[in-house]
Amino acid sequence: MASQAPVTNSIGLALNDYKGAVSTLCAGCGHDAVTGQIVRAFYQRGVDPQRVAKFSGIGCSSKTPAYFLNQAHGINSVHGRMPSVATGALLANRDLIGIGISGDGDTASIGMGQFVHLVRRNVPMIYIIENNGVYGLTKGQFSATADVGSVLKTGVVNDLPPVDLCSLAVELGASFVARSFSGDPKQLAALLEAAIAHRGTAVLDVISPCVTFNNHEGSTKSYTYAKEHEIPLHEIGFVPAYENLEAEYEPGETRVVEMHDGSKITLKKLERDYDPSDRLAALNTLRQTRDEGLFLTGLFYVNPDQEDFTSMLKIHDKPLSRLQEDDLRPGPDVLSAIMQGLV
Amino acid sequence: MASQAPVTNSIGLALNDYKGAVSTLCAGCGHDAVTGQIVRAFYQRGVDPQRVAKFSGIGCSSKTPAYFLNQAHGINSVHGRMPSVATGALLANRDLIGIGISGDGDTASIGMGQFVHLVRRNVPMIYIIENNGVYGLTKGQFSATADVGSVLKTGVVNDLPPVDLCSLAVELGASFVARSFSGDPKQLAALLEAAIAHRGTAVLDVISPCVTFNNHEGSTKSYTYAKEHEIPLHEIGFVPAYENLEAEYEPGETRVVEMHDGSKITLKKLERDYDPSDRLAALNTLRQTRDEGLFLTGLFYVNPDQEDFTSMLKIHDKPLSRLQEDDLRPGPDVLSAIMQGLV
Amino acid sequence: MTVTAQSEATLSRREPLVNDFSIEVATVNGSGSQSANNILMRAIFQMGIPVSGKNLFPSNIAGLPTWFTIRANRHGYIARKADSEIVVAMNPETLQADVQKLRPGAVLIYNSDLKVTVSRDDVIVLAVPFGKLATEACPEVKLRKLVTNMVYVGVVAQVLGIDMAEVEAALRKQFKGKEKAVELNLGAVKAGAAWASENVEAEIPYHLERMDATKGKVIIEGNRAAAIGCLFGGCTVVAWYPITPSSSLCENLIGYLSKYRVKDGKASFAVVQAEDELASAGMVVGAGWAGSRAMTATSGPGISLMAEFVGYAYFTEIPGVFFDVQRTGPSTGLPTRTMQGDLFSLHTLSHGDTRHPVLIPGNPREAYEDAMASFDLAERLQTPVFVALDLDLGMNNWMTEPFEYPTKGFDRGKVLDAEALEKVAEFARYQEVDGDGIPYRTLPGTPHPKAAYFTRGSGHDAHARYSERPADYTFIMDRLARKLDTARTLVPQPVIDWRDAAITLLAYGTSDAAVMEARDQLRAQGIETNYVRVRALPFSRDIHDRIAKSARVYVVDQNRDGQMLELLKLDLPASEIGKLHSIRHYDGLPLDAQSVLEGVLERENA
Amino acid sequence: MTVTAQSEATLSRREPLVNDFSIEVATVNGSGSQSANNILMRAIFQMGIPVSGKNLFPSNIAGLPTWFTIRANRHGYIARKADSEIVVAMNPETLQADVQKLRPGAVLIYNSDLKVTVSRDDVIVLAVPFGKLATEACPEVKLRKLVTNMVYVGVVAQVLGIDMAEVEAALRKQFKGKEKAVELNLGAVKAGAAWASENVEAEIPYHLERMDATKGKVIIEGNRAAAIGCLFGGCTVVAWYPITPSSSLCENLIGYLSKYRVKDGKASFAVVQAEDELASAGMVVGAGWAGSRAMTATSGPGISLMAEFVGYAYFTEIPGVFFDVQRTGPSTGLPTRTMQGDLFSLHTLSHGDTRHPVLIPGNPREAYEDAMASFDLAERLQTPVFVALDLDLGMNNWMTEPFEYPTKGFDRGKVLDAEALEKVAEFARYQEVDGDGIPYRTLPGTPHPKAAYFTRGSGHDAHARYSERPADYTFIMDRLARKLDTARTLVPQPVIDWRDAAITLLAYGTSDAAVMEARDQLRAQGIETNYVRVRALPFSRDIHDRIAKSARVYVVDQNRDGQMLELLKLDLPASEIGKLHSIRHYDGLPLDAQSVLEGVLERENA
Ligand SMILES: Cc1ncc(C[n+]2csc(CCOP(=O)(O)OP(=O)(O)O)c2C)c(N)n1
Ligand SMILES: Cc1ncc(C[n+]2csc(CCOP(=O)(O)OP(=O)(O)O)c2C)c(N)n1
Ligand code: SF4
Ligand code: SF4
Ligand SMILES: [Mg+2]
Ligand SMILES: [Mg+2]
Repeated sequence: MASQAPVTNSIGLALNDYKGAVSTLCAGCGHDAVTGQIVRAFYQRGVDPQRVAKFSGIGCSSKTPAYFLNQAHGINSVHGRMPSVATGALLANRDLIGIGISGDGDTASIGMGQFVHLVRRNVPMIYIIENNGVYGLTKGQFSATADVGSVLKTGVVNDLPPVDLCSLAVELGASFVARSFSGDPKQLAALLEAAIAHRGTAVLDVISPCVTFNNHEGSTKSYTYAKEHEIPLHEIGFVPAYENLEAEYEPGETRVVEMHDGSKITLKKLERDYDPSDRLAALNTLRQTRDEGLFLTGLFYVNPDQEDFTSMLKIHDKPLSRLQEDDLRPGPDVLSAIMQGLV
Repeated sequence: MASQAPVTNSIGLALNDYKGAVSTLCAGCGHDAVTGQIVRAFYQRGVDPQRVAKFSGIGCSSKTPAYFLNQAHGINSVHGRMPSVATGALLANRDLIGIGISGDGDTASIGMGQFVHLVRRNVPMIYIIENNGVYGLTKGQFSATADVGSVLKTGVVNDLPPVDLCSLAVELGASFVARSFSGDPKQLAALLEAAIAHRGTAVLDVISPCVTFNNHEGSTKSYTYAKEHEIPLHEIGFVPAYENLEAEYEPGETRVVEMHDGSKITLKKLERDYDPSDRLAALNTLRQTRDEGLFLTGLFYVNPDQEDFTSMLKIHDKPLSRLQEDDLRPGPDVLSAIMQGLV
Repeated sequence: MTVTAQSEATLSRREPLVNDFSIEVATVNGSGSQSANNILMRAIFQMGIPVSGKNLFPSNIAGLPTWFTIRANRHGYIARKADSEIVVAMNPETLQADVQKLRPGAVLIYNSDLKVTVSRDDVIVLAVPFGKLATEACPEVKLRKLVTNMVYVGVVAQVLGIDMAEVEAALRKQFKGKEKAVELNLGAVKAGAAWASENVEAEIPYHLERMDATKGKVIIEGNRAAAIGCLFGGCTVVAWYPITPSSSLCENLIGYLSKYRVKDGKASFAVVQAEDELASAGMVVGAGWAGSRAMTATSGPGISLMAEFVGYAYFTEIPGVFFDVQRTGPSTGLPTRTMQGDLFSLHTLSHGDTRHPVLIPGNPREAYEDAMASFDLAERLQTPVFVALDLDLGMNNWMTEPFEYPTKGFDRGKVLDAEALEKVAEFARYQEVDGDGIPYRTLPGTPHPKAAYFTRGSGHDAHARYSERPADYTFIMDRLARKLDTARTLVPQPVIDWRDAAITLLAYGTSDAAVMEARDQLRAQGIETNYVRVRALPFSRDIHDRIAKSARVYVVDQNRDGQMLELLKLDLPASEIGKLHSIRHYDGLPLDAQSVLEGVLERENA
Repeated sequence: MTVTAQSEATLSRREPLVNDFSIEVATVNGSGSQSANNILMRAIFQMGIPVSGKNLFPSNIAGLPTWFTIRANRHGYIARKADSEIVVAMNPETLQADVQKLRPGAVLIYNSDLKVTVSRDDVIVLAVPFGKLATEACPEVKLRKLVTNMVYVGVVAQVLGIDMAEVEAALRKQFKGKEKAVELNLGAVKAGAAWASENVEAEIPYHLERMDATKGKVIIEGNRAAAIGCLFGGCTVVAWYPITPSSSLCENLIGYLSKYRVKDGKASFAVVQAEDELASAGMVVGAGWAGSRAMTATSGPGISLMAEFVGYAYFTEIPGVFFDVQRTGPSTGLPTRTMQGDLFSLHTLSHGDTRHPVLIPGNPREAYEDAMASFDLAERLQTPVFVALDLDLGMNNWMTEPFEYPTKGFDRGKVLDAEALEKVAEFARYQEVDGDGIPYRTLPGTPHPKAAYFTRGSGHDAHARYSERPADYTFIMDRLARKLDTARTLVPQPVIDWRDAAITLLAYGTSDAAVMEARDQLRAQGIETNYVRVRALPFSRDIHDRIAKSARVYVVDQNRDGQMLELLKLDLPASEIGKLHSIRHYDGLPLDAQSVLEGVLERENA
C-alpha cells in the first residue's frame, strides 16, 4: 500500500493527536458524543494540545477529560469545586487554554456556589455542563436541573423546580452563554469553536442524555425528548480569522459576532431574529421558552469585549508559574525598608 | 403615679415581650433598625414568640437574632450555611415560625449554594439579608453584592459585578421577593408583616448600611446614597384578616394581594403600575432599573399559592419532633415481614 | 466441543473438598451478572451451607471488569479468601490474568467462543459454548446477553452438585412474579446444566452437600440492615447526598419509610436530598436542635465536608446521627473499594478540641442495632454520633440471624418540656446538673417562658449567655470532656472471647470474619488467642482491663496508619502501649484470614 | 480635684520596682484607644526597655470591653502576666470588676467624672478629670473622644517616668505627617502629664528607667511577619477568605505585593478574595498544580472546610501553603481569643490515611522564616504544608530582631521541564525514583509530548494511570508514608536549650515566652530544665533523642486535649511515653509563666 500523508490541521497535527484514552462510559452515553466534538473542535481550531489544561469535578461527565487531548494536562478534582481549581490554575499560568467539564449534579447541586462565582469573575475558560438531569455515577438520582414532573425509572417523580443554568449565567453577568444537545453535533461543534475563540467564561449547557438512568419515557432529558423538542435559535457557524466572510452571507439574514482574535461567529436567522448581545432579551427569551416548555438551543448571549479575570487582575504577561526567584524575591533593600518602617 | 395598663397586642403581649438582649453592634448600624422593625412586626401581627425559631449564619447581621424575641429559641449557626439548619429545623417541627437573618457575605459569598437551594425548595420561612455590601464583622472587605466602582475607605475599588439577590431569587422561582432599606421603617414594617403572613420562603433583601466600614462617600450602600437613590415601586400596606379592606382604597390605584390566612397586602401605585404576580415583569424591572443604576425597593414578586416544602413532603400534621415511640417505631409484624422478605 | 481435563495428571486424586471453597465470577459490570450470582449464592444458602458473597466492582456504571466471589464454608467462615477454587471467566479483557492467578487444581469455566488458548495444565478447564447454549435457550436476541449468565449458573450448579430445585427456587425469588423471565432464565440454567452433565468428564474435586447451618437465617447487606435500624429507631429527618458506597443506606431507608411510616397520606418523616454534604449535615443539626431524630449517611469525602458542622454540633451539644460507609481514599481514590480509613477522622472531626462517639458494627445485625442505638445515644449525650460501616459491610451480602425486635424503648435524653420547666427553679442550658457532663435542653416551640435560649458555638456560659470569660470557657470545655467520659459506659460494649491466653487479637468492624477464621488457624497451630472486638469509641474501661491482662495485643486495622492502634495509644496508660502490635491491610480488598495469620505468626515465630 | 493616696499607709515604702511590671488599659473597642496604647508601648520601647503588647478584644466591632496590656520587663520576659501593676480603667462597664482584680499596691487611674467610689484601700488611686483635661486640650467636640485617650498617656508617662521626648517621637510616628493630629494629641498628652505632675502626691512604687536592650529591634505582629515571608518567599497566588485572626496576614501581604511586586503596571502575583474557604483551598490546589507558589490563610473554621481539598492534594501530591492563625472554638466560639487548638486537625486533616507537615513559628522572626520555608517545603515535598500561628502571635505586638535577608535561594523541587523530559527515558508521575518518597512532576503547559499526565485522587498507578489494582494502591500509600518520613529532615528543626537536666520542658509556638520565663523561675527554685521547642511536624529524630535522654518531659499545650502530647504518643516508641506529663492551658488567654511553673511544681513537689 502506498503510504499517504495524514490529514493535518493548521499546526500540523492529526485528529488522532487530539484523542484521549478509551472511554469507560456506558455505550451510547451522551457525554461521549460531547467528547467527540471537543476533539474535533480543538483539532479544527488548530489549538496546541500541550497548552491546554483540562479540569473537571466528579461524575461520569467529569471523567471525560481523560478521553480527549491526551497531550494536555488534566485534573479530575473534587465534586462541585472544579471552578476554584480552574481559577487557581489559570491565574497561575495565563498561557493555558482552560476547558472544564462538569455535570448537572456537579454544577447545579453541590457546585452552585463555585459556579456562580466563576461566572461572576469571568475566568477565561470553557465551562461545559454535560446535563442529563441525574447523577449518573451514583446511579441515577435526580439533580437540580431535572424538570418538574420528570420521572425516574423507579417511578420517583421530581417535584422541585429545575435550575436553568443558562438563565442563571446570563443573570450573573456571564460573557458567553449557550445551550446545545449532544445529539446535535453540528451545532455543538460550532459552539465549541466559538467558545475556544472567546476570552472569558464560556458557559455551555449541553443536554447529554444518560442512557442508563434517564433515557426512558417520562424523562425530559432523553434523546427522544430532546430530539423532538429541540428548537435551535439560529444556525451557528464559525469562521476563523484567516477566512473571508463577506462572500458567504446575505446581510439581514445573518448576524455576525466578531471575536477578539478576529474570528467570527455567524448566526443565521431561523424563526426569530435574535440579538445575542442583548442581555435582557436573553433573559426574556430563556424565561418565556422555559415557561412554554420549549427546549431552546443556541448562543443566548455573548460579549467578546467583557474584561476577563486575568486582565482585571493585571497579571504579568509571563505566566506566574514561570517566574523565578529573580522576578519574585525583592532585594535586600526592600527588606531593609520594611524593617526600617517598624523600628 | 397611677399605674396604667400596658398596651398589648391581639394575644395580650406588650411590645417589650418581643424584645431581645441589648445590641452589641456599632451605634447607628443599619442592622439595629431592622431588628427594631422585626420586633414591631411580630408584635403587630400578634405572633406567639414561643412559636418562633430564629436562625442566622455568621456576621454582625447574624448576631441580631439575639436582639429580638427573647422568648424564642434561636440558633447562630455557621457561616453561610444557615439555610440548611433552618430547613432541618422547620421540617422537624412544622409548627415553628421561622425567621432567618443573614448578611450579604453570609448569603451571596459563602452562602450562595445553600441560598439557591433554600429558595428552590420554598422552605417556609422569612429570610432577611441585611445587605451592606461588606463583611462588617471582619472589618469591611467587599462582599459579592458590592457594586462595580464602589470604593472602600482604604481606597480599594470593587471591579466585580454585584450579585443581585432579588433577581436571583425571582429567577430561581422564589415565592416572595422584596427589597427594602433599613432607613425606610414604614415600608420595611409593612413588608415584614406581609412576610409573616406568607407561607413559603420570603426573601427580603434589606439595604442596611454599615456605619463603620461602608457609609462614606463612594459607597453605594451608605445611608446617604440609599436615601438619595431609593425609588419605591409602590406604597405597601398590610391589612390583617380581621380588618375590612374595601372602604380604604380606590380601585385602579391599589393592587391587593390576598394571602393564605386572609390577610391582604396592598400596593398603592406610584410611578408605574406594577404587577407582583408576574415573574417575567419582575425580572425585567429588576434588570432594567439595575442597568440604570436605580435603587428600587418594594415587593417584586409574590405568589401566595406556591406549594411550600413542608406541604410538598406531605409531612404529618403533628410536628415530627413531637412524635414519640408509638408513632415512630413500627410493630414486630413489620420487622417480621421485612425479615421474611430476606430469607 | 468436549471438555479437556488437561490437568488430571497433575491433580492428586483425593476426596473432593466439600463445602469449603470459593467460586469467583469474572465479568463486566452492567452485564446483568448480578442476578446470576445472587441465584447461585442463594441456592447454596438454601442448601443450608454457610455462604457469603463479595462484589469487587469498578468505579463506573458499565463495561469494566468486575469480580463476584461466593464463598461456601461449612465452618461458617465468611471472610474474603485470597483465591478461588472455581473461576467463571466471562470477561475476555481479564481472561488471561484470571487464568494466571488460578491456584493449581482449580476449575476454570470460560467461553469457548473466545478462541483463546488456556496455557495452564494444572487446572481443570471447562470450555463452555456459551453462545450456542444461550441462543438455543433464548431466541430473542435482545435478551440473550442477560440470559447468557444463567448458563454458567447451570454449569456451576451441575459440576458442584447444587440442588436444581434450590436453583429454581432462588431464581423464582429473584424474578418474583415475572413468569416470562423465570421461564427464560430457567431454560438457560438447564441448558448449562445439561451441557455440563453431558460434557464434563473430569472429576471435579469440589462438591457441595446439604447441611443445616442456615436455617432461619437471612442474607442482607449492611446498608439495608442499618436502614432497618433507622426505621425502628424512630428516625424522622433524613438529609442525604448520594455517594458510593453509602447511597443504598438512604435509598433503602426511603423505601422502608414510604412503606411503613405513612398513614393516611401523611408521613411521619421528611427526606431531603440535599445539595451537598455541608447541607445534609446542616439539616441534621437543625433537625436535631429542633428535637427530631435526624440522620445522614455519607462516605469519606462527605465526612470531610461535614467537619465544620460536626464541630459546631459538638460545642453546641446538638444530637445527630452520621453514618459513614467507608471507602478507599479521596473522591477519585477507589470509591468502590473498602477501607477502615476514616476512624481517626470520625473520632476527632473538626478543628479545636473535639471528640465524638463512633459506633462500629461488624455485621448486619450490629448495623441494625447500632443504627437504633445511635439515636438514643445522640439524644442522651446531645452530641453528633457516628456509625462507621465500610463498603464491605454496607454493600456485600452477609448471612445473619434475623434481627430481633427491640426490647428497650427510646431514650430521648434530658429534655425539659413545659411541664418540667414549671417544676425547675431555673433552666440553664449548659449547666452541669447530674455530674455526668450532660446538660438539660429544651426544644424550640416549647410553650413556656423559661424555655428559650440562644444557641451559639462554644462562646457561652452555663446559662447559654454569650461570654468571653476565661473561667466560663474552661467550665464548658471540661464538662464536654466529662461527657465523653460518660459515653464510655453508654456506647455498645466490646465483644470479648476470653481464653486466658497471652495473646489478644483486637479488631473491629468487618475484620471480625477474618479474625475469627485466623484464630481457628492459629489454634490449629497451637496458638490460643483472646479476642476483643471493639464496638465503639470512646473505649470502654473493659478494653483497658483486657489489654492489661494480655502480654501481647495484635491490633488489626484495615488502613495504612493503624488508626485503631493510634487511638488506643491516645487512651491507654503508657505502660500498656508497648504491648500493642499492628496488623494492617490497606489494598482496598476486604481483609482475609491469611493476612491476620501471617501478621501474628511473623512476630510470634520471630 | 486632688489625688487621694488612700493606700499610702498600707503600702510598704520600699524602692520602686524598675522596669518590671505591666500596664493594663481597660476600655471599649472602637474608641480609638489603640493609638494611645501603641504610643505608650513604643515610648517604653524607645527607652530601650523590652516590652510587649497584648490586646484582649471582643468579637464585635465597637462598644464592648477591651483590655490592652503592656508589659515592660528588663529581663526581656514578654509573656502575658496574670495581673497588672498599673491599671487605666476607662470603661465604666467594667470599672468595678477592674478594681476588684487589682493586686495590692497597684496603681489605679480612672476617670473622676464617673462619680463612683473605689472601695479599695490597698491600692493607689489616681482619679483624673479626663473630661476637663480633654476639653481644654481639644476644643473640637467631634475629636474629643479620641483625644481623651491621650490624656492617660500623659498621666502614665508622668507617673512612671517615661521620657516625654520618646512619647512625642512615638506620637509623631503614629500620626506620621498629619501635623494637626500630632499637635492636638500632643497637647492632650501634655495636659495629662501636667495634671499628674501637679496632683499626684502618692509615691508611685513603679518606675521606668532607660536601658539598652531594644537597640535595632523592631515591633511587629506575627501576621505581618508571615506576610513579609510570603513576599520574599516568592508567593504568586493568594486566595483567601476573611476570618479573624488571619485576615491581617493576607491584608498585609496584599499591601506588600502591591507595593513591591508590581512593575510597569503588571503584577507578579494574583490575589483572589474567594467566596469561601473551600474555594480558596481549591484555588491554592489549582495554582500549585499549575506550578505557582500559592497560599491561603484562615483560622479553624476555614481549616475544617478545607478538609476535602487538603486530602485531595495529599493524594495527588500537589504543593500548597496553608496558614492557620488559630483561635478558640468554632465560628461562634471565641474568635478573638487565642488557642493552639488545631494542631491535631492540621496534622491529620481529611478522611483516609493523611498526614501533613505543620510548621510552628514561636515568634515573628520564625513566622517570617517559616513562611518562606513553607513554599520551598511544599514544592520539594509536593504536598500541602501548614503554618500554624495563633491569635497571640498573629495579632499582638512582638519585639524582635530585624529579619535577615534569606541566604538560601528558592527550592522549586523535582520539576521536569521540556529540556529535562528530553533526557529522561520515561516520565512516570507517581514513581519512586530517588528513594525519598518524592516523585517527579511536570507542569501543565510544558511543551513536550511526554509531559502530560492526568491527575486524580489516589486511584492511580506509578504512571498516573487509573488503577484499582491492590498492589498499585499499597505502592502509592507506602511511598506517601515514606515521603512524610523524609519530611522529618526537611522541616525546621527543634530549638533546643540542653542543660543535661532530668527534666525537659517541651513546648511550641507562642508558649515559648512563658516557658522561658518559667524556666528562670524554676532555676531560681533550684530546678534546672532542658528545653525542647518543637518547630514542626512530623517530629525530627532529634526530638526523639532528647526525650530519650530525659527522665520527665513536661509537654506544654494551649489546648484542652494536650494535642502535642497526643501527637508525641503517636510517634514515640512505647517506652518513652511514660515520661510525658501534660501542662495544659485553654481559657482563651495567652499562656503565662505562672501556669507553666505551677504545672511543673505540682508534680515535682508531689
Ligand atoms: C463530596 C462528594 N459527594 C458525593 C460524591 C458522589 N458522587 C460522585 S458523582 C456524583 C454525581 C454526579 O452527577 P453529575 O455531575 O450530574 O454527573 P453525571 O454522572 O450525571 O455525568 C456524586 C454525588 C462525591 N464523589 N464526592
Ligand atoms: C467559615 C468561616 N469563614 C469566615 C468566617 C469569618 N467571618 C465572620 S463574619 C464574616 C462576614 C460577614 O459578612 P456579612 O454576612 O455581610 O455580615 P455583616 O457583618 O456585614 O453584617 C466572615 C467572613 C467565619 N466565621 N467562618
Ligand atoms: S450512567 Fe449515564 S451518564 Fe454515566 S456513563 Fe452511563 S449513560 Fe453516561
Ligand atoms: S461593623 Fe458595620 S455591620 Fe458591623 S455592627 Fe458595626 S456598623 Fe454594623
Ligand atoms: Mg448528571
Ligand atoms: Mg455585610
